[in-house]
Amino acid sequence: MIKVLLFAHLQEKVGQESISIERIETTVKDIRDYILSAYDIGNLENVMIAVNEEYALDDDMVKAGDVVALIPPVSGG
Amino acid sequence: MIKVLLFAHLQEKVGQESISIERIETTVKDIRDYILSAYDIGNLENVMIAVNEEYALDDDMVKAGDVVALIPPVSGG
Amino acid sequence: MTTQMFEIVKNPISIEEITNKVIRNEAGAVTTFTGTVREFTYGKRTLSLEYQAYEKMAVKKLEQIGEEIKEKWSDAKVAITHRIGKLEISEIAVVIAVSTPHRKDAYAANEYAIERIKQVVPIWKKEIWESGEAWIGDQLEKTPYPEGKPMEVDQ
Amino acid sequence: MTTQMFEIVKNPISIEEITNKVIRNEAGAVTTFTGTVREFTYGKRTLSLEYQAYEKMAVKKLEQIGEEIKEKWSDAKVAITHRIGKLEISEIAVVIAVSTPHRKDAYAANEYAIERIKQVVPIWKKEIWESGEAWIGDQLEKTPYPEGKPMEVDQ
Repeated sequence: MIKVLLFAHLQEKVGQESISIERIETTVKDIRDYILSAYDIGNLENVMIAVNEEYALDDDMVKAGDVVALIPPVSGG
Repeated sequence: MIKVLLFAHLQEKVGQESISIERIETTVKDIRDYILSAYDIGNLENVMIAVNEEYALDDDMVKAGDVVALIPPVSGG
Repeated sequence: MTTQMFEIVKNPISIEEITNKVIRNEAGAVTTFTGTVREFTYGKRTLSLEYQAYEKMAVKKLEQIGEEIKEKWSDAKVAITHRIGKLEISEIAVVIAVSTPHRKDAYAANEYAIERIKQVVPIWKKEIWESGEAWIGDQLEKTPYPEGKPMEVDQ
Repeated sequence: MTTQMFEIVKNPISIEEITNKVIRNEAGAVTTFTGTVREFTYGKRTLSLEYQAYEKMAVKKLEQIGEEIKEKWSDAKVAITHRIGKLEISEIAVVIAVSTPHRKDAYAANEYAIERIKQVVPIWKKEIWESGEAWIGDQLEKTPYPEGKPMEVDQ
């Protein structure tokens, strides 16, 4: 199982703080595609994906137990 | 009478905080020359002169009652 | 107890406390940046703000900014604290303190830190107006990652 | 009571107090510069410092710097406090706080202020070492007034 954390407007749109995805091993791109198809989350065009607190690219692998997070454009400071 | 304030190493060299000069009206240059001749103050090459708390040039006039100050290179901050 | 140089907090930030973390005998110059909640942004009146963070990653990214600064300005010492939760107008959201032996570096390194925070630290701001509210960074006109990924080095 | 925005003081300076003088609803960015007494300057160990000021003129010149900043960055609010008397290592000599609506200006205006202080404000520093003492600015290698007069406008 892979846990995907949601923040900001994505959290409000989906109505939960995280999503669980049943996968042993997959890619960042697959997670992105799965969420787009399974949830009414709008577009994820400007949304980055972090794996275990580091920004990841579409081809990067994700394994069960990893913590994934959707990172919309940040606005801190 | 014109009061001339001294600071930093100039104050220590002359051994007083100010000098009084008996003049009704004169120039900044004259004050500079007078101090150089009357006191063992070293050279005043990099020393500015202020009249009534404003930097003045050699040709500027000074009148009795004005407060003059010798301003060596500043080192605040 | 070691002092935490990079923190996400939920309570008011003391400018003095963060600045004191970097004051030291070898450094004559300290710059402190304080980001406060502004009332008007492009003419729109903000009533309050809410900040949310992916806390664990945000601390890691603040630490990374600290390391980037060390690489560019080896004599610099940096402390950053960002507050999250609900903030009122003119309350402090972030304090960045940098000390260096010479002042030019203290300004440059500090400005680098706030620019990087706005690029890579997972913190989001929701503006609350009289007429509604919105998460900032959510707008189409903002494309902070032209490369598809936050820049990991200075642009 | 109006707050004094430009001051020469004899007691310790509070970073928070000076910074709070410029925090306001319209300004989201505040930069604070803190100048502390450094232990080593070009390898020479300083034990303590003594600052002397021509106080009346120093306050006037700090106010002038404030006006110069207003001309260049009309939205800026500035407060400067300089301490005089004897200071120990790492004690605070000067605090400059600037608030602006946007952060670039807060850094630029703050750096302008410290540069100008070092050019025109009649304050002198005496360094006290183990081997002696000297008024700084007294050295032949320093010629801060190439024009024979401190520059009254930005160079």
